[in-house]
Amino acid sequence: MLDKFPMQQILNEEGKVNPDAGIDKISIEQIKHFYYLMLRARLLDKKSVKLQRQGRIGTYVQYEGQEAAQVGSAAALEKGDWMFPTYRDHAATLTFGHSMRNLLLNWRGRIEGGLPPEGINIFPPAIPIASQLPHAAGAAWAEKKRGSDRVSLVYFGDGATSEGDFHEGLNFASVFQVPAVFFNQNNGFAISVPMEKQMNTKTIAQKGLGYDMECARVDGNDILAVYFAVKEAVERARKGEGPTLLEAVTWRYGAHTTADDPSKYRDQSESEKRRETTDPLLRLERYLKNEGEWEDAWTAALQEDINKEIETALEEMENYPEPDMSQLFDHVFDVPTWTIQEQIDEHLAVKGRKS
Amino acid sequence: MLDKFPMQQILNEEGKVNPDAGIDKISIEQIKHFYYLMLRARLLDKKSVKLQRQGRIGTYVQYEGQEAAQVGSAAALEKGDWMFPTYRDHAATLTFGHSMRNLLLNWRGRIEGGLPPEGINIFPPAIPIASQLPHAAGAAWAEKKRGSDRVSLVYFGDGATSEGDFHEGLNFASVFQVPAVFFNQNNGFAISVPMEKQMNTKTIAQKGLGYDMECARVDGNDILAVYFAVKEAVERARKGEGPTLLEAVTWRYGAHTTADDPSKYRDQSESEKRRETTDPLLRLERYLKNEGEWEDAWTAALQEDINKEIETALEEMENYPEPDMSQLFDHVFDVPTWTIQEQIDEHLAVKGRKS
Amino acid sequence: MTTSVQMKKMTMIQGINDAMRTMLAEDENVLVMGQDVGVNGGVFRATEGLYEEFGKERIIDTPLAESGIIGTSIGLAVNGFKPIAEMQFFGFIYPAFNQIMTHATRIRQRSMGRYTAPIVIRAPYGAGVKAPEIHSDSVEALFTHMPGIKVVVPSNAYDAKGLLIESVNDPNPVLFLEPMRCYRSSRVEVPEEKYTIKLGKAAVRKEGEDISVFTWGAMTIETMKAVEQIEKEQNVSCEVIDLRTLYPMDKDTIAASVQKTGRALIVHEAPATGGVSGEVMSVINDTSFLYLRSPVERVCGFDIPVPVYSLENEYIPSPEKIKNAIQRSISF
Amino acid sequence: MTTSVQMKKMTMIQGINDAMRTMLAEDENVLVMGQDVGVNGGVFRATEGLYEEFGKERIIDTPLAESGIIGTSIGLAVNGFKPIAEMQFFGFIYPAFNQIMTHATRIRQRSMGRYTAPIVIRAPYGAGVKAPEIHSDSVEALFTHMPGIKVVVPSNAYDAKGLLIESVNDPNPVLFLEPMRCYRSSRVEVPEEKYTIKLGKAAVRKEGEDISVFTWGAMTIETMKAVEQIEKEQNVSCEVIDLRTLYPMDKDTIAASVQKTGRALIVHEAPATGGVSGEVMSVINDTSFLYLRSPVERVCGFDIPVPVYSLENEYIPSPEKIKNAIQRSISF
Ligand SMILES: Cc1ncc(C[n+]2csc(CCOP(=O)(O)OP(=O)(O)O)c2C)c(N)n1
Ligand SMILES: Cc1ncc(C[n+]2csc(CCOP(=O)(O)OP(=O)(O)O)c2C)c(N)n1
Ligand SMILES: [Mg+2]
Ligand SMILES: [Mg+2]
Repeated sequence: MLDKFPMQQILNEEGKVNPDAGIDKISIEQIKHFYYLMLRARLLDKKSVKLQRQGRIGTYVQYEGQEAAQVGSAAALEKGDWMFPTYRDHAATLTFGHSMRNLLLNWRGRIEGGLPPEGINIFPPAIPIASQLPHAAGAAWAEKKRGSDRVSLVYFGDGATSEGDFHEGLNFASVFQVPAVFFNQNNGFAISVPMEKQMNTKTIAQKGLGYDMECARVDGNDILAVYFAVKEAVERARKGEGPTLLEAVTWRYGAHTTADDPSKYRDQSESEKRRETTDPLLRLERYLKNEGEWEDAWTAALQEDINKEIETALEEMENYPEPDMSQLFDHVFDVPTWTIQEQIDEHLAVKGRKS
Repeated sequence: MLDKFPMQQILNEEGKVNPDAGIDKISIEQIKHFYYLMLRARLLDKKSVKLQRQGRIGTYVQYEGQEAAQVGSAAALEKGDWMFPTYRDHAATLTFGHSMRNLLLNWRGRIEGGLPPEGINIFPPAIPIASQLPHAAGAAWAEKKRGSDRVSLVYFGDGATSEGDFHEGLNFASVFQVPAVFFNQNNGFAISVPMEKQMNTKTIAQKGLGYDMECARVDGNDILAVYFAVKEAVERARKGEGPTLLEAVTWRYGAHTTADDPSKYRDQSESEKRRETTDPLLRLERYLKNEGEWEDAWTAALQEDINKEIETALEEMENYPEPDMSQLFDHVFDVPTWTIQEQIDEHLAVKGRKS
Repeated sequence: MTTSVQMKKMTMIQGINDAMRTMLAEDENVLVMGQDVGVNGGVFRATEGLYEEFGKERIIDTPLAESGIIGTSIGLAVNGFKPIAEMQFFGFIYPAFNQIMTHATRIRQRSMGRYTAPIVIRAPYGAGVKAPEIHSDSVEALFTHMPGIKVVVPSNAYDAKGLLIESVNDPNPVLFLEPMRCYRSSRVEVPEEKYTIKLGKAAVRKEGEDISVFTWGAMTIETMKAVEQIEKEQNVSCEVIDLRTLYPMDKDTIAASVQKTGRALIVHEAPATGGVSGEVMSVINDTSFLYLRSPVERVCGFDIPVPVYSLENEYIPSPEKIKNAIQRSISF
Repeated sequence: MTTSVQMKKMTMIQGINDAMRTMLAEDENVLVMGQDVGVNGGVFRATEGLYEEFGKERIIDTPLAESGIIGTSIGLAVNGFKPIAEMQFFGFIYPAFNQIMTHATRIRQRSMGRYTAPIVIRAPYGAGVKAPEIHSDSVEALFTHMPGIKVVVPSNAYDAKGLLIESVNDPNPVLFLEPMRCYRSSRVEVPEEKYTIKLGKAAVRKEGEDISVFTWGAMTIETMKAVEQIEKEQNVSCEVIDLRTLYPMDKDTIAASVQKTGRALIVHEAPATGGVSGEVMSVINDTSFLYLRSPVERVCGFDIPVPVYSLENEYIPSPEKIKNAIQRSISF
């Protein structure tokens, strides 16, 4: 199937553009903005890993290496659309308007971490693998029923394709022809389990064939390829032409999470090699240099801005008020049941704290 | 995809043979034996429907119309292979050596109904839809681990393809390349839900593409096409060449079960039309007549034999001893836990019956 | 001026149908979805006529996939709709367990109230209708232990209609269990118009002095039978309480009754170990310890899977066993 | 002649690893399967070294699909193998619920003993290790109510090894729950050779006279702490019983203890309503009603999902609450 699902690419490793790919549809400003967004995501990720090492946040889930896939796809959405991330997709949610402070709070085990600013439709990250796919189908279906042109974009990994909910989500979406884009980040591993043990196929895109769903495979480290593929899928969805399955082939440089040791299951020199070759930022840098659009002052300024933004968010995170007991009890039901109310009362009696 | 998965046929509706299909690989005796097996299955089914109307058995699940799919596939197995049926596959299990008496007992709500004679590897019919697919993959995997050449054959309907377990079963089978044949009977309906509402695809065979699994679509009312397709898949499995997904396109003439009223959701004249055209027995009859191999005395004798066999089984069923309380308790665990033992004691104290 | 309420004799399944019709007519965001609920009108005819009346956009025949049904219902619900999702039988809810346990019941808390999934999950349940294996499970205890969902079990048409309407109105997920044996076992007068019954309130089916019998669903049938018989046979007066909502349970009614009678019996169809009886017992323990004159009695299913139907009458708690338990309690 | 048993200090995770190694070496039909159990040695290192020692045919990295893992384990088990299947966290068992509830636990009964599925399902469980959402669930009550499966919860290395070996030997399905907080919380002397501990037998961790405290798993930590404190602070003597097996429960030990002390407290981490405490209470009610001097006390989790980790210490029953409950019971 590899031949049927060639990896769509616009920008190659040298930062050279595929002349047939229609890059003229996008302005240089937009491309530079993509660079900014990826840089922002990367710096936040690097900072977060440091924070974890310093014990200022808990276990953290890295996405370094997957910025093109996440940022490029998120950039193809419009406000009002729905996003369904996993635990690894904060480059996507950040791009789509999530609050940096809240993303950091998430790694402090704070419930606010799952909540985007009001008016931005992002689901809290799904922990049970693949369980978010039916949600995305359902939310998209609601939009279709209302006759709006809003769409759902849902993230999931290569490992997620093995779960029953992957299948049920895609089948519902295709049966009801809902405006959903199923965006797979194939980073080659589900924790330690490589794609070859996860499935017998060489592509994930081909799994769309079982649903007569539009499907394609893109170079997930090429932000332009990702952006255009998702844009096309999103437009199709908006026009009522049904769902799409996209496979973005990518790689996580680091561990599965900061609690994972990748040397147990793979040779990390592969990651080092990729940093020099397929890296999404480097590639855009090369492109911009090729185009004469790269200025050191520009990136330096970006870095400074971003670092400031991160520092501010970090400060906000660290000064954020302690969690309130009410978070435990108040939202399980709209109004606590009597059993919960008794438990609150008992608990407060012991704690002697205000609720 | 219809063009990629043409409906393989050997015997057309007129009982004419496709000259390229290699029918010479099978003797006329074997073909006549197929006719006998299908007739046996059909007469049992018709009798069972009558028994249900007479109140001599409970709700019954018909398979009339699906005899070629079930008998043809079961005939491709060898003793020692494993069969995983649903509630509708007693033509298959009967062919594979299940006891007719036990099949009838099943419709009396008897636990013995799920049990084939010793030495015949048939699982009790799976009630939760699609749950048997992973079992078949697991049992086949066990054979592979042991280095035997035994295979699993698992039955499921068009509706079953929507469940997560369909997907997980196929994925495990393909990842571990186990000797399993996934045999789908696409009878067009899952109770009232037609295939068009169940999936967005026109074939079920194409769902194998998502697993890089061998897959094909056959005329499920053509016993020769079914037999050869399953035989080929089984041989491939025996040789260690992995699993296969087969779609046998068929039709149930009757209701979903005797408790169902198909007129609520479809025009039953379609069934009447099909009895005259695509019927699996009629087709073989026409073939045998075309070949000059049909003798009325032969079928009459077959009918008589079969009717006798059915009468005997029926008598055995009706004279079968009442269910024993031990069936409730004795096999939940190898030895009843104390809670169960206390419950047995209390129960017997009330009932005053022997255990 | 008096308003006269139009009444109509209904079976429980008619009451359920009527409740859905009422809510579908009132709120265009209400959807009915599940296997065979549309064109076919449901395998028990619970949704009969709804497809014709409300059309295919609102009465939806879904693919055969319980996790998909609940999972998409969550997406629909968070995005403004009110799905009433049918599990064709309660024993087929298991494939949806993950979606219910980790999402439907948690999305409200997880989002601090921003997102909610007020789904009603309907499911026919229990033994006694000669259904095949798995179709007869009564595992309500799996859900009373699950934080974030209410569990409701009507036993007659009047309760069914009022409780189902209330469940649809409830802003939380509700599991609405329909004892199959009650579907057509009785006809009672039901108002034709909309009315509601509060969740969490038990119904005293019969007042009595000597023992409180707690039960719900189809077991109300056996219990009423047993109580009628034993009251004829002996000088004993039994109070029968149909809990109707299993979470949250009606603590006050339970306590008041046990404090009056001093004795308690719990009857349920599910296996004894780990059944909802344990929770009723806890409520009694917590509220009425000093009132108890004898140990709380239980008459429940065995710790075994509900058997195939030739043996299901052996499985289902019988009036005889209920009578014995009352006897044991009284003469302790 | 004396045989000297070689002992070794082990953490609980080492005891578990050792048990699997022992059984893998003894019986070539034993398999270990699950996500990341092979090359990676398990996310908690429970299967460390097994892949290297026994190879990829016996230590199997499966696809990420719990229903598939249990479903294929059933096929493997019926066809002669003995799978030890890992759920990466107990909160991820839900997608496999259908396979466990309708098949693993029923195939023996359904086939009148012809087919059996003696699978051991291992799962790390419980809160207190700052894991993300869903990872910390403790829903053992879902399985104690499920006919056809035994439920085991060790709290230390010695019990873990002996109970896990016994679970592998058991001809029935066993759910083997491993409190994550106990994985490395203590090191105890464990025989290097094979030994077993019978399922269904509780361990008296500490004898006492005034109250029986029943608990298991990680809650043994809080309970022992509370008991130590309160015995120092007051003139009270507590008996602490680690149930170890939750189904079947050790009725005799429970009864004997309550009949001695006259008071009972149950401590568990799972939500109170519908928790296993209800069943302990039933056992006490059934066996020791006349011995009880005060209502049975419970200290349990709240009726809410286990929270994200910033609040999990608020959720987990504290020694303080346990002490309060002991106090309440004693001074009733
Ligand atoms: C249902 C379920 N099973 C197991 C896990 C544990 N787990 C967390 S992440 C992960 C691997 C996921 O791999 P993939 O889908 O490829 O996404 P990635 O982490 O690579 O982004 C596993 C097994 C889980 N979260 N949910
Ligand atoms: C998990 C589950 N959900 C629902 C049902 C109820 N049910 C029984 S048969 C059936 C339709 C099955 O259709 P299909 O797979 O096409 O097989 P067929 O009956 O047509 O042979 C349904 C929904 C079930 N048995 N199991
Ligand atoms: Mg991955
Ligand atoms: Mg069908």
